[in-house]
Amino acid sequence: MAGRVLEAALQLLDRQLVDKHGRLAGKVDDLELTFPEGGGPPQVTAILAGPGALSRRLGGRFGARLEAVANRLREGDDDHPARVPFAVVAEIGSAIGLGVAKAELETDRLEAWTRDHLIGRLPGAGDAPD
Amino acid sequence: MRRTWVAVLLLVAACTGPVRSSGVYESKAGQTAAAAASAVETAMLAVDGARGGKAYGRYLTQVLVEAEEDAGSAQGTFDGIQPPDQRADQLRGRLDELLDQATGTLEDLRIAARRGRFAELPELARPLPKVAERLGDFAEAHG
Amino acid sequence: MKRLLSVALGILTAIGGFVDIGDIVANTETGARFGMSLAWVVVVGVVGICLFAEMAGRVATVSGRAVFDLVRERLGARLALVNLLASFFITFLTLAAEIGGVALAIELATSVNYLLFVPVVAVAVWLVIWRVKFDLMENVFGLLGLALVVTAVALWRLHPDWGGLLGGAVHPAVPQGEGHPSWWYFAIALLGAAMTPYEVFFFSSGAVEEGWSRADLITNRLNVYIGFPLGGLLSLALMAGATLFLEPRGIEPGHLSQAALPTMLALGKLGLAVLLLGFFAATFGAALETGLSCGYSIAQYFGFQWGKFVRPADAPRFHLVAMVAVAAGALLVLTTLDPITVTEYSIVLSAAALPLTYLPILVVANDPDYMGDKVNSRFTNALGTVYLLLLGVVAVATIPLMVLTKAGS
Amino acid sequence: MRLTDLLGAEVVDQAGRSAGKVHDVRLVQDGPLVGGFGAALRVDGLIVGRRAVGARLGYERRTMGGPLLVKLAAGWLRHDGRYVAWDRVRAIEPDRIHISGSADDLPRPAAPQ
Repeated sequence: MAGRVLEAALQLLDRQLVDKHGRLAGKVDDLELTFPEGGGPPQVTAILAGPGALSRRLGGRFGARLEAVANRLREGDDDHPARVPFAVVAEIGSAIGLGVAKAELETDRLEAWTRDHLIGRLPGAGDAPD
Repeated sequence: MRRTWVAVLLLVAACTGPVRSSGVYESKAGQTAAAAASAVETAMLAVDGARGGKAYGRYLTQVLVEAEEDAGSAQGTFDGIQPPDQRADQLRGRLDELLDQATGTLEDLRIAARRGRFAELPELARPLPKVAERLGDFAEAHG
Repeated sequence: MKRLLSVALGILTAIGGFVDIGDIVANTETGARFGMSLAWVVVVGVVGICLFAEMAGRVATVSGRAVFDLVRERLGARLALVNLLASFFITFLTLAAEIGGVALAIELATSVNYLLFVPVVAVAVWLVIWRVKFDLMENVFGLLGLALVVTAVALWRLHPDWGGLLGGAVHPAVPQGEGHPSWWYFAIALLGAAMTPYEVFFFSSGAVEEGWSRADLITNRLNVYIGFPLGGLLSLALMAGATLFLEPRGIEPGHLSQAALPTMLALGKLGLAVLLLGFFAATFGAALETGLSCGYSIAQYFGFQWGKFVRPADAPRFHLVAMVAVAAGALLVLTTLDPITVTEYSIVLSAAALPLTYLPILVVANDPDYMGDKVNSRFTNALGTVYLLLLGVVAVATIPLMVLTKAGS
Repeated sequence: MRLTDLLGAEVVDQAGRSAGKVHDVRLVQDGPLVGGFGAALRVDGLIVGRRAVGARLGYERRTMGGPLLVKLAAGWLRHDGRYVAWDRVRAIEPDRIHISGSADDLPRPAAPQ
């Protein structure tokens, strides 16, 4: 079966992630490629998103510094950048549609932190705009 | 990288340092006269408005305050420049006389406006057209 | 009927929203120094903003992707980051200039030093961004901005020598005593004022905020093609007023108050009051647009949730950026840096940065992956190419001209 | 491995000659089934060329419209594109990918849809 053909940099990289409720959930900052156990060409196993992945794209001193900051922000012992398993991808178009809510993703941690510690504490943050 | 910065600094210093040639001094004098003339003409338009009851006091006051500031700061900048020779001294004397007339009248206008005496403005502004004309001529002659 | 009303409302807000502090300053200063000899630049700028705003609105409507999404997708993470830093800096400068402009407009009405109003203005701008619904915000300030029509009324009441004004406009020549570099420098300033990058950030993000669908594409076109040119006429009215009153007297305007002189002299107190209201609404509306655009550009680069169509708690990083930008803009004005000077630099740098935004829009508007059958027509592409070349020349020429003319002084 | 480890890497043939840098990676959706997405994306090959400017504008797709000038410029910047099928990849080092055979017989990439 000849499947759909995609150019990774042109049609996947830097695209917007959109969750199942239409909420914006980060960008495709990089892709995780894994060699299958039985051999053969690598497969795309996850979308990497957030500063930990972006920093390596940017390169140079700025990228290195960003990566250091991203590593420090990460709690515990997981040393990989935030990843979205490819299994939850539902659609690839001008945006990448995901089949889950963004709160379930690792990529939501900084957004949640900003909400819980800063913006969410201001009066009216939870109100719909009127 | 550091060498570039030194070059830039030297360039900046060259632009703002003491004026050596009298030609440059003369053109600075011309620019100052033009700036002062602009302030005086602005005040005259404001007074026109006051005469015709066309503007609110607060707006007029604001225009006059700014006109006085502009003329004053132009004079301040010019007076800070060292005149390079005797001819420049002469030029400076003539321009300063005009600038004093301009700022003096603009001061009177600002004081009257701040006190809300807008009816007096046209009378106080009488010297302005003549001053504006002389400043304009000076600017043209030394531009 | 309802559709007609919404179209009319869109056009009116496009007119009222066209002019901001940059247009007020650039057109008044140009008219005072060069008469109508640079009026053609306003026409070029209006055609350009129509072309690119329509494209950006169409792309956003059809694909749901706003301008900075496209910048990142088409330039890649690194080049887009450079673009983001430049665009954000210029939008931030413009935001500071608009906040200063609001404070100056209030100063003209109260004769109380504008610096006192800056913190109040900043808080008010933030509150509107935080609480007020997008379309309400856009409609209120767009309609209030229509007060600037008073500049055109003033011009008409003066019974000017229309032939003379038009003659100056259609036979552009550098006036005596002015150099070519200064003339071209002001041409760039006028172009930057008419085509500021934040306008397309805001316009395309607004299409997403308002949830436009393909059925709204006609509305998009009408808003842009009718609203912006009429807004451009208000710019020209400011320029003509300065040509009539300020140029013959050798006035070099450096204050917002001087931009109001022609209307005051033509129409008196009522006209002046309406004009000051127009200045206030135009600058406040633009402060909202630039404040939001600071948030839009960063959020769209990194993929954060953005927009006023969700609760602030659901777009926390977007609101954080907008809030910090407004506060920092207010602080910049509080350093007593002259807002008019900030404006002059922001519009010139805007002009230089235009290709950064416009190339990705033009490319994506041709990409059927995003646009389906709504790709650019040949005519749009031909015109777009001409503008891209023009903007490229402008971008290269700006900094040398800035140095050569000591920023137009 | 990340996509970034491939993008921008120099491609070298058995004789040690450079074939250019990796501009893009072609994926084909015919791997094993994964979750809701269906078949997994598998790396099919590398698009390699000497110049990288304009690679992201997307003008190598036949469906792309104008404007003519941008299209021509992008086409000129990419005119030397070559395709390395994945089975020719021998070893992946940081910033360097070794391929079998000679850089001279690499085909041009087929235009994607």
